[in-house]
Amino acid sequence: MGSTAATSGAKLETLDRVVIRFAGDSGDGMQLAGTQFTATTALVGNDLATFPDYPAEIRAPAGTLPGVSGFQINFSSEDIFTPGDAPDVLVAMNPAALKVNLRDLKPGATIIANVDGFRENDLAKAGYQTNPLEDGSLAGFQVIPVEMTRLTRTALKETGLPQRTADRCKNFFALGLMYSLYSRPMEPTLRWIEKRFARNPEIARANQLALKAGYAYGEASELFPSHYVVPPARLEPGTYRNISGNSALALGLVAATQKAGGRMVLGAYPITPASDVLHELSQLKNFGVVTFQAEDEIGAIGAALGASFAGSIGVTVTSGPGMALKTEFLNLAVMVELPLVVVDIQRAGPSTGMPTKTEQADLFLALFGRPSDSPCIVLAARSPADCFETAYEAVRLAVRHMTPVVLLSDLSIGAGAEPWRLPRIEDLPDIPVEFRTDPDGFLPYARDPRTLARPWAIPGTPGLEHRVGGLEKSDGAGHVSYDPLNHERMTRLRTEKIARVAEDIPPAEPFGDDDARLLVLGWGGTYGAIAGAVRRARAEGRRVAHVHLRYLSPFPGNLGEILDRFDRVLLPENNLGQLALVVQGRFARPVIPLNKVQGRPFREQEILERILELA
Amino acid sequence: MGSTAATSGAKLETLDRVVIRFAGDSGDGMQLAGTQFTATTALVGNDLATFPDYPAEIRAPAGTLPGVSGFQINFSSEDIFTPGDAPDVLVAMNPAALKVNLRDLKPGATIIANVDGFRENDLAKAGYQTNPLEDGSLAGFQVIPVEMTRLTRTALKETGLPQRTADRCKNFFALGLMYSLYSRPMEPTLRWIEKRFARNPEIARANQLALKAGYAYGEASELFPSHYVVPPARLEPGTYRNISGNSALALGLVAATQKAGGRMVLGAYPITPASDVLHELSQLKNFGVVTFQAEDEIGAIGAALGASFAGSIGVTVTSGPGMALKTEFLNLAVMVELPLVVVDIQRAGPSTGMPTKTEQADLFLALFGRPSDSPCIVLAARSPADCFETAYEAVRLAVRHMTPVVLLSDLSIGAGAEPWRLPRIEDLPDIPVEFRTDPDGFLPYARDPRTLARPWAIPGTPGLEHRVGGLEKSDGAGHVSYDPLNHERMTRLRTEKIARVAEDIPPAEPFGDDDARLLVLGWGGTYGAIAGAVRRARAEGRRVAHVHLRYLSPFPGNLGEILDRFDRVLLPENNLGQLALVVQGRFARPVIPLNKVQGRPFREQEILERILELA
Amino acid sequence: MTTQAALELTRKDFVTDQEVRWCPGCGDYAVLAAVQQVFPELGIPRENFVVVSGIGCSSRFPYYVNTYGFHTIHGRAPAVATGVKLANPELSVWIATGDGDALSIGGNHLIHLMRRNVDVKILLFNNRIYGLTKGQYSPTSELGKKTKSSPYGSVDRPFNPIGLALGAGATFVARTVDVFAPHIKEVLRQAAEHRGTAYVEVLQNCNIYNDGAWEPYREKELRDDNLVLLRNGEPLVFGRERRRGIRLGSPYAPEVVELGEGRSEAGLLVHDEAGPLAYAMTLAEMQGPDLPLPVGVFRKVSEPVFDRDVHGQIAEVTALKGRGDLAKLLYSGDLWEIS
Amino acid sequence: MTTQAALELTRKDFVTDQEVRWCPGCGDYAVLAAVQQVFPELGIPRENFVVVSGIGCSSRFPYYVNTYGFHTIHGRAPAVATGVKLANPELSVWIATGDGDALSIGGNHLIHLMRRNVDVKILLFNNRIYGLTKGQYSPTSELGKKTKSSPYGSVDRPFNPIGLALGAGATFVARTVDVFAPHIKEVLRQAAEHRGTAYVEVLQNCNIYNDGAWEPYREKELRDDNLVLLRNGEPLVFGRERRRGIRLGSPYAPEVVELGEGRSEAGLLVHDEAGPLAYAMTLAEMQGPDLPLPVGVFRKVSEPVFDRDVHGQIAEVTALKGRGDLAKLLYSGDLWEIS
Ligand SMILES: Cc1ncc(C[n+]2csc(CCOP(=O)(O)OP(=O)(O)O)c2C)c(N)n1
Ligand SMILES: Cc1ncc(C[n+]2csc(CCOP(=O)(O)OP(=O)(O)O)c2C)c(N)n1
Ligand code: SF4
Ligand code: SF4
Ligand SMILES: [Mg+2]
Ligand SMILES: [Mg+2]
Repeated sequence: MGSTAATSGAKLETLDRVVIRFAGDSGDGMQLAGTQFTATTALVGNDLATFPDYPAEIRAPAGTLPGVSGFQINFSSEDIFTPGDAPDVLVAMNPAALKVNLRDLKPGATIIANVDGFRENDLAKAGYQTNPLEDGSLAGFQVIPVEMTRLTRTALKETGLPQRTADRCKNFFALGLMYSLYSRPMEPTLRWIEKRFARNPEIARANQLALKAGYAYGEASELFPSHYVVPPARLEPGTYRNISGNSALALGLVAATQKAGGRMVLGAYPITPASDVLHELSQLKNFGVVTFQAEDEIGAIGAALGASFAGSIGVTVTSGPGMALKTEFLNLAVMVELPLVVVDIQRAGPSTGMPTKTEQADLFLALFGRPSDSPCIVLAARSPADCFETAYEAVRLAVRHMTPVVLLSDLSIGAGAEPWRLPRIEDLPDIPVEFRTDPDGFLPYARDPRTLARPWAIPGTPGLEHRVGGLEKSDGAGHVSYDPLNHERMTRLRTEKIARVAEDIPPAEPFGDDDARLLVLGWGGTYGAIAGAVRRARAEGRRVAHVHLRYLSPFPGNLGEILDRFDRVLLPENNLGQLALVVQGRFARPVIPLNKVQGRPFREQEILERILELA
Repeated sequence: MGSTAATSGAKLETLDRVVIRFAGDSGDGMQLAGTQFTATTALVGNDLATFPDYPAEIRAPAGTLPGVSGFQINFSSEDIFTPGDAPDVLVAMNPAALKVNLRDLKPGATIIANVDGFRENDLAKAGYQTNPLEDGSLAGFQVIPVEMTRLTRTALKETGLPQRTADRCKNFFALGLMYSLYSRPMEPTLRWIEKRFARNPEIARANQLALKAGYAYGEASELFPSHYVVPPARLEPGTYRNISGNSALALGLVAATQKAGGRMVLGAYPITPASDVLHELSQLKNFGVVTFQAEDEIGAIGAALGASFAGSIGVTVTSGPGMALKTEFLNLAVMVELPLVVVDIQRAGPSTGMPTKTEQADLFLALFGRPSDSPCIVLAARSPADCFETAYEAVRLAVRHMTPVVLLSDLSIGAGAEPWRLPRIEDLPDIPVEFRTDPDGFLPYARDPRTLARPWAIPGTPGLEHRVGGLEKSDGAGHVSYDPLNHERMTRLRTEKIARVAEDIPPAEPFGDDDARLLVLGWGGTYGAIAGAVRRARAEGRRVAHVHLRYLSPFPGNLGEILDRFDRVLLPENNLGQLALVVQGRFARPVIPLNKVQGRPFREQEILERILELA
Repeated sequence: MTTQAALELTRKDFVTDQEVRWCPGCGDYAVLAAVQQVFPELGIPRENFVVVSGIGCSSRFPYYVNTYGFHTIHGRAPAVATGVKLANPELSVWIATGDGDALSIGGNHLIHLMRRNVDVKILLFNNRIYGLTKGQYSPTSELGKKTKSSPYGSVDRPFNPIGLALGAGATFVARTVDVFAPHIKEVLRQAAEHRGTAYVEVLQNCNIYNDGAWEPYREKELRDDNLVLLRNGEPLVFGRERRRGIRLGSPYAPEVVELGEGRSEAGLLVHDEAGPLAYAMTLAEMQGPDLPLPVGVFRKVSEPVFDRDVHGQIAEVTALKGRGDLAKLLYSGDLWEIS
Repeated sequence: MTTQAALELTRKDFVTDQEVRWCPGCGDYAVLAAVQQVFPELGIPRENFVVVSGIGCSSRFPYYVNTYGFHTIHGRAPAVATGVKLANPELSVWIATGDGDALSIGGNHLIHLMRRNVDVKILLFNNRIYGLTKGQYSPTSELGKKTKSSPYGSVDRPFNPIGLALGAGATFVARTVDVFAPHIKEVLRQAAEHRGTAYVEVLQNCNIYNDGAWEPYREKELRDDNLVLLRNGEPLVFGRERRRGIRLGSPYAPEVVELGEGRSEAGLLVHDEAGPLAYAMTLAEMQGPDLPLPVGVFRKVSEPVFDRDVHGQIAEVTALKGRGDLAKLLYSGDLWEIS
């Protein structure tokens, strides 16, 4: 952290990492301010991660606590793994936004408040008796009151816009101010406004004026003695794009479909937070993607499975309550051994739970939530950009091993975003699809000797007419069979087929110290917090290693051996210990669970503290 | 085993245990012969266990392999735990019955065949090229050919009945023959026939004649040099009744409802092998039982839960595929904390699987098959008669702990039967039900300090109007809450509530040798085979103990401590190791799984062999 | 069931302390207000009401009505409501549901509820959109509708919600409009009185994701010309000055005729709530631009009521066999003694 | 799609090597025979047929037809069939289902399939009982029916399966009888030709658990007096000597009139497959003892076909935007380079 003079005359300090949260009423345009700040920050070359925090209600009454909408960005000159533990800076457009977010702030954090939003009735709506900006209750923070509404109106006077319209521009004022404080250029946003509001040049101009006014205010005002610089990060060379997990997941599915040379049929029923994937794919009709909004989640997976039977890549996407409904069809998919990708964007449960909050507690359901012995592949994505690769891998494995694959993502990585280094199309792994065409010696349940996969023989192929179904099938011929020994053989074959997938996936690779005695084991969306915590612990001289599992069924072949190398295994999860039970069950050795079930991800700090106790 | 002269002049041998299987075409009346033999055997004072083996098809073509229907009875002067490993005697009415059952027989077993059923086209239908009774292929067995059809016709000549009608009586001929061979009285069956065919005295008489003819043939024919006696067993004093698991389960539910002084609402959708419970309860309308045949399994559990909300004991009963559909509602039941009993009569899966075959592979589903952390009580019945107690206990725990309870039974114990020592009504445990009525200080999610159960406050009670639902609720008040710490608190409370049930259930009690180093751990329908095997191993001088779990969630509080006492834990299951994974996961110690997935229960022998290897 | 306490209830007794969380301007508010006004008039004690819902904006309803309430899971309210009635047929059970909740995921339970004629009242908030999940098309959305999940226009033919109910054998079928306060209250009252399932489709505006979907029927100036009010025993007359009527041109072909100036109402279709199903279907098929949209009670017929008959049968069997004796039940069949 | 190979198909080509496992005398045999006779006549290559079913005796159907087949799970055949059509609209997709499978657990998928008008043909084997589970009442069983699960008589009002389909907006609705071979074949042919969902209710006898349920319509001697054959464009005439007709007494009230001896067929209802929905509902409501039961095609109308439109839209969008370029898709939005 260095410091020099800014152009504005203010002190210019260099920081290596900053967490900012924009917060206001749903109507205040905070998501927009946040995404613009993100885009510009990416162009400046920082590593970053973001997370939007929408209200649970569609349109809660303006100014109330449930109506608060937030957007957090963590940006840095170093590697970044999460949207950040606790904000350094809160931009609060009204008292409700202050109240909701206050407890998350870092001690001593800066609060930039739009004082014009703190009128008496605003305070009342948020349940404040007195004005927190004035009553001394924020003593532990650095409060900077800014008359954003008034200043925006002044700046926009010349436009002659009605006041209500002008007031809507104040998010750009706030954005401009932050650009100034963190030394970011305005140009990308000015250009974006122009394009976005091309059909409405008046509004475009007003937003640009507000942005510039905010920036100018930041430069000129004595309220900001320090300005900051966060230098570019050393990211791997390549072309980057900022992406949310749900978008990355959709693109991963499309990329795999294209590589497989086929058609994807997505059966889906809207549900928060998975609907975005449906929306995204519905746009891509010219990419061999058929989207089907079914009458319910059962119809959705049924159609996906029917499509797989007919030779498409069947996909369905949902979240907890919808996943619950897919149980019976997933069980059928295991029996008929067809490729199928079932995506579960996990949210806080059980039952309806907290639909707009995150959790990673559907692991049990994915692994065990079917009648009888019913094995399938289970994968989990670890970060927004990783959703691309994991989705791609899900399709590859489903097709190669003729099996349903459950892909677990979660709300935090699905809605969160980070820079994604774009792969080169030609570097994507091949996904060879071979439909059986030769009637000679065709048996629907004959198996590939290596993978144990059965042939994919699709309707329309002469001579391969055959029947599949949920009744037990005779090995090879696939006729209905009640033979006791056949049932045992088939049950074991289904299990062995999934076990053998371990030969087709990379071994687990611990990151960190070879001689560590503590391993932190994780899966899914805890990746960022664990990776960050492990780096910080090592920076503090602790010896610790990290394994993060993408493959949960089957586990990587070397997992047992890796576990054996460590005295202690710490297993942080956003549930009450689901992987912990499975690892103990599988390897009959104890692990140390660390659980958080609050509808939000771990903070690095929470994991770090436990590591420091154990390593 | 002693031997003396029978009245018939034949040698009279004393046996301590015999397994007989009656087998014929579905139309041959084998179930009837079997149940009559059972009833008489019970009256004679043997311990016994039975199992019917129906064909999968409703009415497969007569004489074909899929059309074979069987009934097995194991009876003894000692304690009996299972319907028996391998039959000592097979009564085969046709070639298909012989073919299907042959491989199950004990080496050297007796085959009593109705030669009249072995005509050329009968053989063809069963796929025999030559007559097995004559071609020497049965050399390893003792084959006794009897012209049952002809002898029956002769005996019935005087009745003047048409031949087809007369032929239908040949099952009674076979039964009479077996009564003679095993020294059982004909009177109970003669009386039963009279009652059963009261409206059709001609048929009654014909059946009685056939029975007597079979008996006489057994006494007179030189074909049977030996007759047998199986002396009465030393059973606990009391009143006994032979009962199937599904009937016992229905009665257990009714008894608990009556004891609780309430109404039961059963929501069910027919499914093999659970429909019997629905049928049974549908008869009992004068016992406070409402049965509702819903449109599907989701509607069934939904209605049961609605009934629980309104103050009834909500029950639903199903099997694998139906259980899969109840996932989402069960998750809601966990959230709203209402009493609910969900019965799963397990059958072979996955998917439609083998609906008429047994398995115990829905344990994962019961324990883990719901989104998020979603704990509930899981119980398993161990034998036909135990279904009564376990069902009773399910209701008691559901009501006391305000939670859904999953009760696992399976096809083998549901359809199997054994003598049941009837409880005295006054000995049944109390099931106190206290509906909240006092509005003072009422909070829907306030908790009993001991059990953590919330109050049961039912519609119709003035002043307690409140709303429940699937969204996360604030501790105490039960308002919708997105508060992070509240969610963690509630998640842990739900878990703790179930954990505390351990204080309300008996500790696990090992049977067998105190100083054993091998423990056989089991659950559910493997009880009979394990108990038998353990007794046999001990009889052979091995030191071994047995714990059989009724409580699978939570485990009995002392289970960990018990496991610690043994070097080795053998865990036989009719699945690929589900409880094994859970025990390892819970106690982080290895167990030795023994798995059989053939749609039929273990034989004692299979478990015994493994015990002998390990103890 | 009418007690003194019940008769003294007022609107306020049915208001909860929970803040109502619908978007400002949402049509759901008006329906809530109507329900809170009608419930106290029904002579039913407050504690005997149960409001059951699924999931959706409209399914938040129970939280705002100070009775017993159960916010269940998506589409399953009819199942839970049936269970409530089976447990206690004395309760007055109401379902609040949306076009997605009832007609998409919940379609099966809905048609079976109506088939059985369980004594439950259904308020179906039809806004032709999935509100809570932020705007996807629903089974009542029109062909070609562009939504988040149909960016190029929906190719899903919609249901006719009235037609579906009629096909399923519903015994009480009605339609009303969120903002048409006197009408909605009148329909609710009739639904409450009906013995059996009462199905009430409410045309509801979602001003966020599907604003204006029902404009011709909601706007005061347009309404009279676009709606025909069904009144039992009265001819089908509509229009601002009630100058237009509906008659059958040929069998099954309703058409508009101008009235007044000598042309009487003779020959017009006269509404019969208990008429043949096919007649109700003619009404269900009526819609713009050529015909006005009917609102009111399409059909109201008396049929066996499921929950009543279930309990009736129990009473009968009990009368016949006597109240079940547990000891006798257990100690039945072939018994034997071991001593 | 008509190829030489397709034209040379015979009944035998559609017979599998699996032993048929229905009870001797079951009505399903006749339907199977009819299908095996009609399929080869349709000019569709054998490999392009897919038979999808749920669970039940009738749902065993696919195992006996030598085409592609999928014996899915209880009630869900419509979902799977929709997926098959979305993956490959060239296939001829048929559903075999029972009254329990289609109308009880599968009701929702069924009505949505018909609403969307997916190009799938449905054979609904209505035996008014759950066969495979050994005899419980179904949603088409009559009130009062005694079965294993209703020992004191069912109190569940049944569906009218034709009415339900009409209410759901089905575009092709027909009824036929298992043993009425020429009729069933004729109906199957028409179903095959229809573009969109074709719904065919087959009155089927379960001689084990519900023998005689359709006796008046199956027995040769009774049939003619109890059934009226619907023929498009022809008046509704029936009876052994075709001496009875149906006319509307008053609107919506069909009645029987005696013909012959001077009384002509004028004034009788003339069947119109494409008539108003309400007319079809009148037919759906017709039943004994006063009226004959209609068999044949109740309704056949041309409406948008879902799978065709889904793929049509894809083609349109592709024509407009060009075939998707994966690289362009990934490399879009705000990009930046790190070097
Ligand atoms: C099983 C399940 N699937 C999906 C969802 C997501 N979901 C919640 S409400 C809803 C649709 C709401 O539409 P509608 O019933 O019309 O109610 P509205 O919000 O329009 O009032 C959906 C799809 C869910 N909660 N549960
Ligand atoms: C999810 C599920 N629930 C229940 C069953 C049991 N089951 C199988 S077939 C059937 C009903 C069959 O009736 P129907 O569809 O009328 O066919 P039928 O046997 O009469 O031809 C039922 C309830 C099942 N297989 N799966
Ligand atoms: S989204 Fe629409 S339906 Fe939902 S509360 Fe808002 S306005 Fe009402
Ligand atoms: S039970 Fe009935 S429907 Fe099933 S095969 Fe037998 S006769 Fe046919
Ligand atoms: Mg809606
Ligand atoms: Mg049927």
